Amino acid sequence: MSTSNHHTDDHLQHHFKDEDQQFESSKLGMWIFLVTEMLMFGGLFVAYIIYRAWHPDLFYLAAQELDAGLGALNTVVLIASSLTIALAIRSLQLDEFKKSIQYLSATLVLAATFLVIKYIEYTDKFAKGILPGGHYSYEGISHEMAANFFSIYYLMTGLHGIHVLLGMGLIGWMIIKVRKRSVHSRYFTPVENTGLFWHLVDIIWIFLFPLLYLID
Amino acid sequence: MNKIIEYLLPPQRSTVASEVDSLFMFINVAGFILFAGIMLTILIFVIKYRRKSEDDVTPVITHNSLLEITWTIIPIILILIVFAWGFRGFMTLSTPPPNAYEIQVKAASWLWEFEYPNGGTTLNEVFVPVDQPVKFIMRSDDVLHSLFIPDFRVKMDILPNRYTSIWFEATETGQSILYCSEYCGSGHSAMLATVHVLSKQEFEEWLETGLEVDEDMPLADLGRQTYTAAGCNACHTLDGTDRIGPSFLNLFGSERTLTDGRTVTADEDYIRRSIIDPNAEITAGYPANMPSYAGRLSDRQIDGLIAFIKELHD
Amino acid sequence: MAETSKQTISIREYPVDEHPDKNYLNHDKGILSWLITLDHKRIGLLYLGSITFFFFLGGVLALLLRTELLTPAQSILDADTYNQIFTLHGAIMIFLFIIPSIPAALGNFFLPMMIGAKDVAFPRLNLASFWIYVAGALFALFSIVTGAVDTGWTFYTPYSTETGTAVVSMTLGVFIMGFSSILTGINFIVTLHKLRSPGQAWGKMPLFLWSLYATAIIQILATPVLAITLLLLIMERVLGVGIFDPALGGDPILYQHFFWFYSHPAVYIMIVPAFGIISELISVFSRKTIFGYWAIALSSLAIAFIGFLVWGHHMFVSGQSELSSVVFSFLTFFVGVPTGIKIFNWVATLYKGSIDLKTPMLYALAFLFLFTIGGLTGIMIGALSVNVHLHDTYYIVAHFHYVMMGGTVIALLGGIHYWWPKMTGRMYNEVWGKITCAVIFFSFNMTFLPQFVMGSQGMPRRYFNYLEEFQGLHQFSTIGSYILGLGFVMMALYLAYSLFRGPKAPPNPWGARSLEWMTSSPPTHHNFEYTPVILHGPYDHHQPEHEFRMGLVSESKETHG
Amino acid sequence: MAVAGALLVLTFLTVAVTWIQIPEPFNVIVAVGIAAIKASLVALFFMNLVRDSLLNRLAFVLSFLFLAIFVVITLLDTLFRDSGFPVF
Ligand code: HEA
Ligand code: HEA
Ligand code: HEC
Ligand code: CUA
Ligand SMILES: [Cu+2]
Repeated sequence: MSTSNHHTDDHLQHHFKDEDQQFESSKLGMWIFLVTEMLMFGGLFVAYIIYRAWHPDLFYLAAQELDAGLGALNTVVLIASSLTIALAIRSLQLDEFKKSIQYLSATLVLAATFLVIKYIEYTDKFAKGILPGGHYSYEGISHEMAANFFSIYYLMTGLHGIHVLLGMGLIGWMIIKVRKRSVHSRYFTPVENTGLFWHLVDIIWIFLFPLLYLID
Repeated sequence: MNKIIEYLLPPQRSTVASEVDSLFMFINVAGFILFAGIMLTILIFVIKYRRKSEDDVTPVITHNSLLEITWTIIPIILILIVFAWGFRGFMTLSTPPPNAYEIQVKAASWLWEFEYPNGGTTLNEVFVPVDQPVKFIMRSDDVLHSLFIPDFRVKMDILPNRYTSIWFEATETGQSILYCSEYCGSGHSAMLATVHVLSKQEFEEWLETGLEVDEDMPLADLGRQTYTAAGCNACHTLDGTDRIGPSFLNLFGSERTLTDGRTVTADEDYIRRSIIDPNAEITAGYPANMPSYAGRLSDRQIDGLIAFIKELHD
Repeated sequence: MAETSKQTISIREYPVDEHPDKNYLNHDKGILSWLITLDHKRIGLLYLGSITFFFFLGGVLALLLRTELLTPAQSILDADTYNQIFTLHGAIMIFLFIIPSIPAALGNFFLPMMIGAKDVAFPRLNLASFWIYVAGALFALFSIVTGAVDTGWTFYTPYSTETGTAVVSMTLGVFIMGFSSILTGINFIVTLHKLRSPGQAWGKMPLFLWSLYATAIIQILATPVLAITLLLLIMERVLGVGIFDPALGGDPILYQHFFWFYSHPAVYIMIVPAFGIISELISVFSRKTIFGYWAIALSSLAIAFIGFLVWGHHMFVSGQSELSSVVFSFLTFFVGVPTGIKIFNWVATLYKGSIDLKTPMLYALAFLFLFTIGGLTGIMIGALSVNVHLHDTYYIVAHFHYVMMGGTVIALLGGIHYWWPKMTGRMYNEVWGKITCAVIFFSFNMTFLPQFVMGSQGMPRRYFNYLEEFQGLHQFSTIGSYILGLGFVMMALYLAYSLFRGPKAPPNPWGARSLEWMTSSPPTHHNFEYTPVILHGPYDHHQPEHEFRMGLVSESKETHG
Repeated sequence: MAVAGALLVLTFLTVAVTWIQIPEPFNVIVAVGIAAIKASLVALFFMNLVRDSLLNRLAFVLSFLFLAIFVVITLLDTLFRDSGFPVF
């Protein structure tokens, strides 16, 4: 980055005193970023809660349309991916680059699986005419506000899906970084932060799953 | 003091007004004393402790817990008073007495429609009896509006998906202005109505006769009257300038180009259609936001409007 | 990190090189070196330039509004244009000017310097935040070209989902700018936690930094909710999702909750940094230790916290439940307590001081005057029954101009004058400074005092036409606003003059004690050529100045191990 | 960092809990409660909050606190819309 870099370690930016300070700073930064993510999703959760409090019957009826099996499967997939990325970080901290890449790739595959399952769910809904908002045309739910439930459903899972995509991008990038050995046991901040992000994506799904799929 | 109240606030014409005003004045006075105290202290300090030389030395005073506590407690006491007082007034404002006379209010962009228990309606003016609680049950046709009568110190938003209500009890006869105070688009500042407070007897009489349109009036006069009473003037001028809709000047008989490309002549039929179902044919260059007057104007009133518009040529 | 390590460290005084050949302004040359700079000082100036531009733009729009309001009926604008102009005025002033103003401009410049750091924790994010801001601003301006927005800066549904104007690009612009605000917030929090110089405990941080810290917390907690709100609004228009639009089964009041959950805390994003500036000014220009350091520092956090509990006071007559109105009103008043604590502590600081009425100090005093009026009228409209009468009238307009213009903008002007020598290396003209301050102060009152009267008499806001009886007051206000404009033109002139002809500034023209004054004016590229060590508090005017210029003797031995 | 094994077990545990949960008729609180437990497990172990600095933990807790504020106060409106004036 900046001009006068008299330090030996090329990851240390000039305005930091030492590696520790830099690592802690990025990690704190990442955590605060996660806070903003949670509040952003939080807005949708609030909308969800309000509408559910207003129309419990709607949520019950509409949730029947969702495939809890696929949802549960996706939960497993995401939790597994959370585990693999945690293991990837651990391997990296031990300088086991090969293993780390394997774990990261596994995470990537799991994330892709998640999206494929989501894709199946979406196409299935679309085929029935369950589309977000004004495009909704499904007749199978006898509730006048059925479209609203699915609006919330699509917004929540859609925003989450975008985060999964972002996470996949980050993980892919981390694989390249590990390949190039530009991260290692003394400097693994980017991977660590990617991991944090990915776990958050997992946590959000952990809440989405029972709230959207398991209503009885 | 009363002079100040009279200057700052509109006349008190409802039962709640004086309660609201007294809190208003309390906060003004208490606030002013606080404010003047603070400013005076600053002024004194600034004069007394002006820098005398570049080598001034100042004492090291870091804090004083007693002072801190004082100026925490006193404001807390004040705000509790203000809260309780405001709460009481609000309670009055939001609990209509059970015997209130009910009037249905419908707000639309940009006119007011008032419907009385006997089924009669008025546009942009409302008649209420004095010394009698009146409750407005309000609903909007489109976006948010808000009904605000400064003389009565009442205000409430009007929503398209629910009923809201306000109530008041007028204390003197006369006219008061009613504003729309929630921003609702081009005609927001033209969305006014008049509240006529009548004595009980006059009100009864008005209910009998006033709701009927004066059928004997010459058509064009009736049209001119309806033009303001129904709020056409909010959107249509008579002098050729555009407001929200096209001006009525030289309208009759002219060729109108519609958004779908057709041209039509503005004859009697066209004008009637424009009033009853305005969004069926939209004149090019204007928004499709004229409200429909179907059911709001009598046939004769529409005839009157047509006759009135016919005369407008320069 | 803050705590000094256990090894003994040796420190010595580093004298200031008064006018070094190389400073941050001429360190790199060329436009590009500015546009991609990672230097927090230059980014601060980029922000300062942008917000000045938008302030003038918003101000010119305001003058148009005021001109239209000279007469009760239509004069120079038609209704739709008027509506678009007040929307743009509000949106520009709020999202493009006042939210980034103090934190992103002055904060960026001085936060690292005041803690003796070379930069903020994430310089690249900092630059990104500036460009995100620019991108957002472009979207917002684009909306003017594509038909302008006429919803009011609050974008209330369902009007905003129905009106045919460019609501999507405007809200998208605001959405994007939200991220810029979030990034600045993250950067500040991390920098303050992790990059403070040795010896700078939390209790030795200048109060400006405490206020920026509190602001940053609000920024990261509230802004994401604005983001999701606007996203929902956009989806409402694009897909018709029906969460806020009653025509689709949604609830317009829910929109208002979402909007104010951000926008009320946002008013503290605007004012709390201003409080910070005032703390600096009052102490420095009375050459006295600040009175009640901790009370002032912690009250910022208290305001930030309570600020999250009161958003519904904008909705007393919206149709929300009476219960929540009562709760919101109750909580609202409690913001007044920590704010009052600040004001009283500032006044107490003046006691037995050595008060020097330089231009920045005049602004500080003007702030105390105007903001107290604005704040006390806030209490007025927080009272339930009175709010019913005053809501959406010019009383509200006057209230928020008193706090935003009379509070934040006046403090910003004070801050700009105070730090002008440091940022530019030049002194402005003191006489013109004082005259202009007086002009602005009087014309401001002339513009907005009558609006309180109009408002309580019942003049609704966002009205393009009005009743004849208000004409006198409106005209008075309009004339005031013209003089106000004149004041700003005067300021622009003498400040521009000082850039080229002003006398060179010494490192510490005001005899201040905080770190940014312990280096040259303008500062060098790295702020300090050594690692500063803080021995005294930032307001310890009784300690000799040279003891504030201490630094570690040899930096390289300081690494861990 | 010898938590890897424990993590695996916990994962299966949480998943298993999900499966048992479906037939359960008594619902929202249980569902959300379990989700909360699962989330805290992820946060504490995967995200290593157990060993993280106080500040990072605080950040995590704060976001929930403010979300709670948002929800609760908004519900004060939406649940009590038509119930008229509260009588104390
Ligand atoms: C910088 C911005 C800023 C600030 C700091 C404030 C500060 C406050 N505001 Fe303001 N407000 C706005 C910007 C701001 N506001 C805006 C933009 C709007 C309108 C938005 C729109 O609709 O377009 C608005 C609207 C607004 C409303 C809604 C009005 C309506 O639409 O009906 C209310 C109601 O409660 C309110 C209250 C308050 C209160 C109680 C404070 C308090 O924080 C004030 C605290 C300060 C003091 C109290 C003074 C100092 C204290 C003392 C001297 C001690 C003694 C004090 C006591 C005894 C209490 N404000
Ligand atoms: C930071 C916030 C801020 C600031 C500083 C201002 C500043 C001003 N505002 Fe604004 N205002 C708002 C925020 C702000 N406003 C908001 C949020 C609204 C609500 C919008 C809504 O309802 O949605 C509003 C609404 C509002 C209204 C109400 C409109 C209505 O309801 O119908 C009015 C009317 O008088 C007004 C006037 C002014 C004036 C005269 C100034 C003056 O103080 C401006 C002073 C500045 C200048 C005069 C510029 C000086 C420069 C020149 C003249 C030189 C030009 C030079 C070059 C081009 C190089 N404002
Ligand atoms: C809310 C604003 C508004 C109000 C109130 C309103 N109009 Fe209009 N009017 C419009 C607009 C906009 C148009 C043009 C678009 C269209 O043709 O519908 C229009 C069109 C018309 C036309 C057709 C003119 C043409 O150019 O062909 C007539 C006739 C008319 N209005 C009569 C009336 C009468 C009579 C009233 C009152 C009883 C009235 N309007 C009230 C907004 C309004
Ligand atoms: Cu209707 Cu404003
Ligand atoms: Cu507020």
